[in-house]
Amino acid sequence: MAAGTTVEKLSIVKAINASLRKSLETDNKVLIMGEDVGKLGGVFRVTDGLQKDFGEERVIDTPLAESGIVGTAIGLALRGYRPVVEIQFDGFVFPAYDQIVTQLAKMHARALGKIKMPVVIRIPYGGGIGAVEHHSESPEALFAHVAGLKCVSPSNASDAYWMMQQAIASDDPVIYFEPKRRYHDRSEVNTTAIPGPLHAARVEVPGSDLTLAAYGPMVKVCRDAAAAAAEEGKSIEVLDLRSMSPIDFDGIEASVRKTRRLVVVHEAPVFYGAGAEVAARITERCFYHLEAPVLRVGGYHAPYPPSRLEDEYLPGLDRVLDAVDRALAY
Amino acid sequence: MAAGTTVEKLSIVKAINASLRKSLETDNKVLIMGEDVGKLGGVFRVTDGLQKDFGEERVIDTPLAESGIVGTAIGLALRGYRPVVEIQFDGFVFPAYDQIVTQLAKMHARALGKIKMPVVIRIPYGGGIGAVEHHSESPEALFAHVAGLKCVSPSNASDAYWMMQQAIASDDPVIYFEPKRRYHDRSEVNTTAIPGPLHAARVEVPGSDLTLAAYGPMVKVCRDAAAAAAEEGKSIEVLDLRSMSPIDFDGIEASVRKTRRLVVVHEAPVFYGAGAEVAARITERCFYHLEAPVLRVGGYHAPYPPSRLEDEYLPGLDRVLDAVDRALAY
Amino acid sequence: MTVDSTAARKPRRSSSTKRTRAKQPTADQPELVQLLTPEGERVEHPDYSIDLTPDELRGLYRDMVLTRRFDAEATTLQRQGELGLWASLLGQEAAQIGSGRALRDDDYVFPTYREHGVAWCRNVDPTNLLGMFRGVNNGGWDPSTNNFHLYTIVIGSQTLHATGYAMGVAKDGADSAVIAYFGDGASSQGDVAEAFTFSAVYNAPVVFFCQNNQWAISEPTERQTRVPLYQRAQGYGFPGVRVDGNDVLACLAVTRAALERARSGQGPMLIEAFTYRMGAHTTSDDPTKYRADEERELWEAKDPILRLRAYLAAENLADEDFFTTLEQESDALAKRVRDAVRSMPDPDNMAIFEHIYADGHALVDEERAQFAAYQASFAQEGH
Amino acid sequence: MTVDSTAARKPRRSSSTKRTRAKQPTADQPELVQLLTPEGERVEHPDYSIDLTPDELRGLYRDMVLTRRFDAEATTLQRQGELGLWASLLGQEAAQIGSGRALRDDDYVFPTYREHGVAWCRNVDPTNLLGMFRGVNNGGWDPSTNNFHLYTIVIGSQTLHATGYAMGVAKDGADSAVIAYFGDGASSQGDVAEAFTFSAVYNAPVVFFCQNNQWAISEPTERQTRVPLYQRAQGYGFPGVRVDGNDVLACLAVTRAALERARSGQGPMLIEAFTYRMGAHTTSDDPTKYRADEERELWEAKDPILRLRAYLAAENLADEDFFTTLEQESDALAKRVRDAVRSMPDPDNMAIFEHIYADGHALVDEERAQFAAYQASFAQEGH
Ligand SMILES: Cc1ncc(C[n+]2csc(CCOP(=O)(O)OP(=O)(O)O)c2C)c(N)n1
Ligand SMILES: Cc1ncc(C[n+]2csc(CCOP(=O)(O)OP(=O)(O)O)c2C)c(N)n1
Ligand SMILES: [Mg+2]
Ligand SMILES: [Mg+2]
Repeated sequence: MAAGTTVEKLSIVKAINASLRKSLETDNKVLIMGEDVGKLGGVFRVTDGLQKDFGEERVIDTPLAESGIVGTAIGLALRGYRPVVEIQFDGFVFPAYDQIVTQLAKMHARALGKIKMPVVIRIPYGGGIGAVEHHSESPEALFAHVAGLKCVSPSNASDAYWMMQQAIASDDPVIYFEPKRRYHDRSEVNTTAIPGPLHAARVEVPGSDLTLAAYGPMVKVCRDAAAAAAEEGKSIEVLDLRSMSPIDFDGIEASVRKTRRLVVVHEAPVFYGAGAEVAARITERCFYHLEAPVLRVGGYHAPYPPSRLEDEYLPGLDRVLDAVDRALAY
Repeated sequence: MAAGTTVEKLSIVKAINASLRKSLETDNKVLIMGEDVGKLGGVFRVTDGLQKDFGEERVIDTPLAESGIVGTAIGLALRGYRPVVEIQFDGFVFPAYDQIVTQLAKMHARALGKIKMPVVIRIPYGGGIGAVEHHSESPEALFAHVAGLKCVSPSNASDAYWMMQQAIASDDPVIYFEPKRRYHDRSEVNTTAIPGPLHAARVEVPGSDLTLAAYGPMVKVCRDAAAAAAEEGKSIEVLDLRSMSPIDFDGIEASVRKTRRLVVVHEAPVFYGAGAEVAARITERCFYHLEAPVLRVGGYHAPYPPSRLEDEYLPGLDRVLDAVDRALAY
Repeated sequence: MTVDSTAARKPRRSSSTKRTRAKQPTADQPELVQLLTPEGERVEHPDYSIDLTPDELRGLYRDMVLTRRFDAEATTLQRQGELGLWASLLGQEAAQIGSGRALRDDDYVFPTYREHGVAWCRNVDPTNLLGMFRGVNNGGWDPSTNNFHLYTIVIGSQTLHATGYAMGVAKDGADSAVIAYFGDGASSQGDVAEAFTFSAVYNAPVVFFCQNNQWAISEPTERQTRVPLYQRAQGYGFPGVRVDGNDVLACLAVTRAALERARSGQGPMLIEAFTYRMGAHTTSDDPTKYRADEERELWEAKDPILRLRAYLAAENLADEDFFTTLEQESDALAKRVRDAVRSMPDPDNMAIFEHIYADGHALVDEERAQFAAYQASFAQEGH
Repeated sequence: MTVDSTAARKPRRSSSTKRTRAKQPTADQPELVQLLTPEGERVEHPDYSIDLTPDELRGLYRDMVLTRRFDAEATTLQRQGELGLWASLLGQEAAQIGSGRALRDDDYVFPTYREHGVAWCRNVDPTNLLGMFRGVNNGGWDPSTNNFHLYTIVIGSQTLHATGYAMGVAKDGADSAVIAYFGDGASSQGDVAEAFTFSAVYNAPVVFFCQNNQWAISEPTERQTRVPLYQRAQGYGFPGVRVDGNDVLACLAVTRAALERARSGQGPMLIEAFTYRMGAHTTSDDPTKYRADEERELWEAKDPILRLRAYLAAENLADEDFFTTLEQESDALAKRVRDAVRSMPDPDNMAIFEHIYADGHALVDEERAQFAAYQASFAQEGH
């Protein structure tokens, strides 16, 4: 390891916290805004200690109104600030949807580039934490469809740290989806490394028989599936997409040209989900290379169920392996 | 024609108006709500004359607040009413998005079926009318992705009439997308016929070499494309999907098994759009039947452009024919 | 119970001396409608009065005690892992029982997720409330059975549903009223403002009942407003009033008046019940991160149950027997709830696909069938 | 121009006799700050006064006349097919020029789609405003050049942007102020209520300037509120005032005071400018469907330009020369706008793919390349 590098084992929560802290330190235009982000440090403690150290002017508890949070963040960005906004849970982003879709996403284009909108919207998303309604959803497709927004999701602490740095540095609005059920998973973070591009997919596990593409909380499931499949002699490549808009189609294509089979996995409902976009485009790009149709594993066309049913609803190891088997059977 | 049938040539605007009128007459629980739906009859005159004939208690001008419109419609539905809500333009549905997605869509499930939500949301949508920002968008994917909602779009006056009758009769929330640039296209409406199912696709033009699937305003473009292709000796089948949630995959599959090629056309951005869902699922269902990848023609990943550019942005005859040629070239 | 109603009325003080003491509006503590002081003394208010029989007074006491006991049991059940979460109403019993007992059967209630006391008044079986906190459903009861809508989690949404429902009541020419509960935090949501606008414009018979429990999770009410919340109504053209939310009599009297007003065609009204969330926001919350113990102690002195108990005792409106019986009733309720929760079955897996649509949806049918086949494949493998 | 400033001040009436006449608040016509009557008489107001030089007075007149002329020209251009749409400000010149001239350069404006007069005061080139109505862009100017934000079409949204911007101003310790324009219809949007809440809680230096032009397309203001709109502010903890929106002096005085208030750290304020939309909502609208001609006639008698002209004339503050020169200036402006619009080029097709992201997006690059290739294929076919 080179001299001066700093490697630490961090949970995703701590990695995001460290990343926010770093940005607050290095750029006095960076602000943290949201419900309960101050003294409480957010309901997941992602902003823990930040208000104490940077004050109420930089780490701002807001009124309970998501449209207001995003709308005022837009105004602050117009004034030269770089707000990082927290939406408390996935299911509570919708009151802000109008401001995000009609204002935040379109302001740069409306001004023919003369305005920039460096706003990050953090959304803890996804299920698996035994929560009540509205606390377990995966709404990323509803943002990725909208031009002007970028959507990313880290699957590990290192990405959590660096992708947040890059999201804050970006002059475009970035919706940063935090895989809340992985918040306490720990892995190594090198806070002095030079990160790769924000929107590139990464080969998480190399393999040759089939590609599993996932992002956020599902990367771990796919890694486990690859390990299980390996025991049966199947070589599965796992791609961590990392970005849902843009999607690194070149990266997926490269993998699929090699493996000739693709299964896309996400928690969000399959219907009109990210898997559809990946399947459609990769099929077009790799029509003569695919030995099986691109299969999708994801949520059903159903409201996220009460928590006692979520293990059945969420794509787990078995459902992923079932899809792998079906794809390999072609 | 059977005795007692009534066939009239109507524009889509007039057909919807007639359908609303019929429902107001036959079911006193039906209400019309929205901005300017009263004396003005809506900015497109879809509700013209209804307040005059049914009074302010049934045809209700609302305050200028879309969340309030949908939220109170939900309350009225709980009280036993069947509100038909108008959103003035596609781009103005987003303030109501939270009420639609977190409340309207989920109320039936939340109550384990003990509540029904017979609310119709009418949205004039799509471009081609030379309008300013927010007046030309096609947001259907943002609703179709959400379980609990149904999404339909008529392409002609007869469907406009009957699908509205069926949407109002449905105990589920239906988002009824009105192809605003076709509002004044006239065609025959038989107001005494027995309509087919609300969510079934219909073969608009039969053909054998390739299937063009579209809905709403794009059906006409596809019909024109089929006619143009016919002159070159290509036999194109045009499917009017009519429903974006559910999608009649059986109907599409049947067509594609015959033609072996599919192009999906919509105005909405291709990225994460309905075409992706159709392509992914039909490829899975028809993997060994497809001679070409499913191609998609639609909007770019860009905000809907200023009107002087919309002809370039919108999928027109040439772009559809280009895709047809590309698909046939496989 | 032998205290007759004459006895009940006798000890009420004449208003003149007490009134001064009861309310001394200051800039940050504006007028608060109060009929029972924290010490349990009956006071009069010029605009709101109430006349209750001993039975009724004991009834209110009983409601509050049983609600608190149910709530405590639910908190325990959460700690034991039987519930995933619980949102305690501890401290807000008077606001909920007072307003809940003001309702007529034909009135309709739109609660948040914390209105266990109101649910009690509506005869909703307490175990019904626990389904969503246990994770077996997202509500699940039939609102029309008790005119008590499902708990709503998305802050503020239900105020618009209430307004729409009330518009329907008015359209029907019925003389029912509707009540919408929400919190101090919710007052910031655009939906609540739109509910104010719609209800005012259509003169809908709806009462907005805001429980200002001083906190929205970790945020004090000053993060939501810089003037007392009840004043919000004025600018929308209807009256607002602040009531001592720990005074069950005042809550009952004020809500009754507001409902009556709504019924008689005078439109909406806002009630701000000034109260306190004695516990954590939910069982997931840790209030030590953001508020001082002393604050809680100050409010403990204003406990809604203690003050009514003091009054009942001072005026001889309830004997030992009453309290003993109630204690037993409480234990029985706790046991019933405990047993019911523990035996609450997990939903069948196929329930994922149920009740998404009333009229069906082809994709749901397809996914249901696939899921069933997939599950069956395991059963077969298991052979 | 020879009238000196002494002359200008001399004819001002003493306030006592006039004041009574100027404002007679009634239930449905509450107090209206007025400094110039419809007949062009100067009156005093106890809270708001103004002291303008003849130059300044003529300047206001000139602003209103030129704005109206520009607006009329735009309407004509729409009829001729040069614009797709136009939203006329006819009748609202005083509200816009009065408030616009109250601003300092470092103040920041958040307009709706109708603030052509305010844009004029900010030195925004009028032709810039026409791009979106012609359909060549969706705004396109750089807001920071004149501290004049892009037109916002989604009703109410900009009030939150203004609030956020003002929060930033306060954070910077700057003494600028921000002004957010919106309509009577917009007052119903949740976003506007949230802007009130945020600005009050953070004490942001923002002035909410509501032009109540009596109509939101076809809906009269009674569809939005049952009390005067300026009263809305009170419940959020800041002052509201209703000003005669057709009185440019009153609009200037009141806005100046509100901005000064904001600058000095006293937080937000709401101004309701009571005015009238003399024309259609936009060129797509047909007001004969929903309102009577008589109403328009009533308001014509209150025309903002005529009353200032009457005042200038009565007080000898402007001579024929002034009016003739202004007429010529108007014609020149109209011609300039006409020529500029007619020669406004259509955007290049490739503009579809420009400025979607500041930092680029792979899919946009891919689609841009595909589009270019597709277009090139036609060029080749054309060969
Ligand atoms: C739209 C929305 N945003 C955020 C949340 C998360 N949340 C749940 S309760 C709560 C605080 C509510 O405070 P208040 O309205 O005062 O009610 P209380 O909990 O005090 O009864 C928050 C922020 C939510 N449920 N809905
Ligand atoms: C969110 C939203 N809903 C609906 C519309 C359509 N619309 C445009 S202007 C308008 C009326 C606005 O009235 P008001 O706020 O009084 O402003 P005015 O046009 O009178 O200046 C409506 C309904 C819109 N632009 N945005
Ligand atoms: Mg609270
Ligand atoms: Mg208006």
